[in-house]
Amino acid sequence: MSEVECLIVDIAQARLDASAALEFVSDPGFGGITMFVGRVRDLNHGRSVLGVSYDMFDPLALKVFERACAEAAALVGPRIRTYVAHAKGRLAVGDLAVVVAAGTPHRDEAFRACRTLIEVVKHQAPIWKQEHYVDGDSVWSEGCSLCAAPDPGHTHSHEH
Amino acid sequence: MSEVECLIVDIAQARLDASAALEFVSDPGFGGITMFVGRVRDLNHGRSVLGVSYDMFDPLALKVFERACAEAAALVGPRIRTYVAHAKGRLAVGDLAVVVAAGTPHRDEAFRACRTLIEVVKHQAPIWKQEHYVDGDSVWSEGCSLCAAPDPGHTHSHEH
Amino acid sequence: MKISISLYGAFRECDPRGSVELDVPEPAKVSDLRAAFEAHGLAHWPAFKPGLLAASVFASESTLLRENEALPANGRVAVLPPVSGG
Amino acid sequence: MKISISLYGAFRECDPRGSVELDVPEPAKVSDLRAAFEAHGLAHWPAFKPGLLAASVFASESTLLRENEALPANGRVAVLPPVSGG
Repeated sequence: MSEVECLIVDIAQARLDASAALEFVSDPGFGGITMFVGRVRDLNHGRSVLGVSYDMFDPLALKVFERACAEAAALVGPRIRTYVAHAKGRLAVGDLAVVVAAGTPHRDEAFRACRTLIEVVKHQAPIWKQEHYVDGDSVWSEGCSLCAAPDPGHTHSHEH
Repeated sequence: MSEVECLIVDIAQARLDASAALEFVSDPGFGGITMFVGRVRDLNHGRSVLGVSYDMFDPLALKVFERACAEAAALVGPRIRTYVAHAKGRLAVGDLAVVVAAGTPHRDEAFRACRTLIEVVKHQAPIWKQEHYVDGDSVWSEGCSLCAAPDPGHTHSHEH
Repeated sequence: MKISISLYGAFRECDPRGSVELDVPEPAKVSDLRAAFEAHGLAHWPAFKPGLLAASVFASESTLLRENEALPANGRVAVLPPVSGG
Repeated sequence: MKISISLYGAFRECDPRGSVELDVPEPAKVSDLRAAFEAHGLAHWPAFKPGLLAASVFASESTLLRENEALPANGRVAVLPPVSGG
């Protein structure tokens, strides 16, 4: 019953579409939809950002997105629709980098499921962010080390 | 710095607009947006629902929406944009009843702020739901009793 | 003083006009209005439920009113049953 | 056996082609490849950071690989530095 859509969107060809996410997770039996949208910020660690390049190991990234959806369903039960889309390529400030959404019968489930989606994507998906600064410098963000046998219930709570 | 938009939308004249919510809470300095959308379900407490009428005491409802936004800002700090819109009138299954959204620098703040918005709206706003069933019956939902001196930090965690 | 009470939610079933006007002796507190409203409801409205009133609060357009508060000078209040928005 | 290693994130700085091919003696485990990759990096890439490799894992297209696992039969792996998506 759990329906899932996972996408990688090459920014050279298309944009992430928050409306499509809402549409996908909607169902006549669902009263609650929670969506998270991540956008490129103009400032990070005090440095002025021009844009961000996202590099991605596509086949494994899609598998991790699907696992994120499965974890969300494991958390709240099978009556859920989930959506995960991540951009790759060079994004400008304000561009959408990631859109995740969960539709469920009630709102508490939708919030917990949506949070699970984004935490798994952030901490487990093989995606790398290179920030381009106004001063001409570019830096690959320090990230979250993957481990070879991840505990499926493990999601970090720190921000990065 | 906290920017707020609060709306009551008469369903006879317009629809709730999730894209407008995303747009409003966006800011070049914000990396995270969390949105919650509440829709009319086809089934409630096992009864088949045709539609829902929302009744609202408009002036006080808007004040409560504004207070919800202020509580969200108190929770995560002044770098936040918040949006609260609720429909009134007769809605069909699938129609959007409520849209709330919060934009903040990071995602944890956005999730906590968005959750605060919807909990305050659900438990403190003077809004009443009458469900119309397929069998012709109509019932005003049992709800959450308001109290004359609400603790601003108080939000119930139960679902209704 | 004349008090106009707007009816919301299930109280709309009591009077299709959506409001009722009651006269309460001055100085009147919210609790006085509550008693007058209950007496009126029991006397005139078959659909009136005292239990719903007990779970309801009175409010002005800007705030909820405490039981021992004076009624607003403009004579306009609303009676708010338990809420169920969202 | 010949192993083609795709480079992602900061490892792309090491070789603009985005991959490198290494020969490792069979039977080869992931840990053997890690040692060969480190030796290659130290010998050929000025931008190579052993600390980054220590925080990285190897993966096939479908799963992360444990250190004591055999290398995939198709000879294709990726080296994944700490991730920073979203």
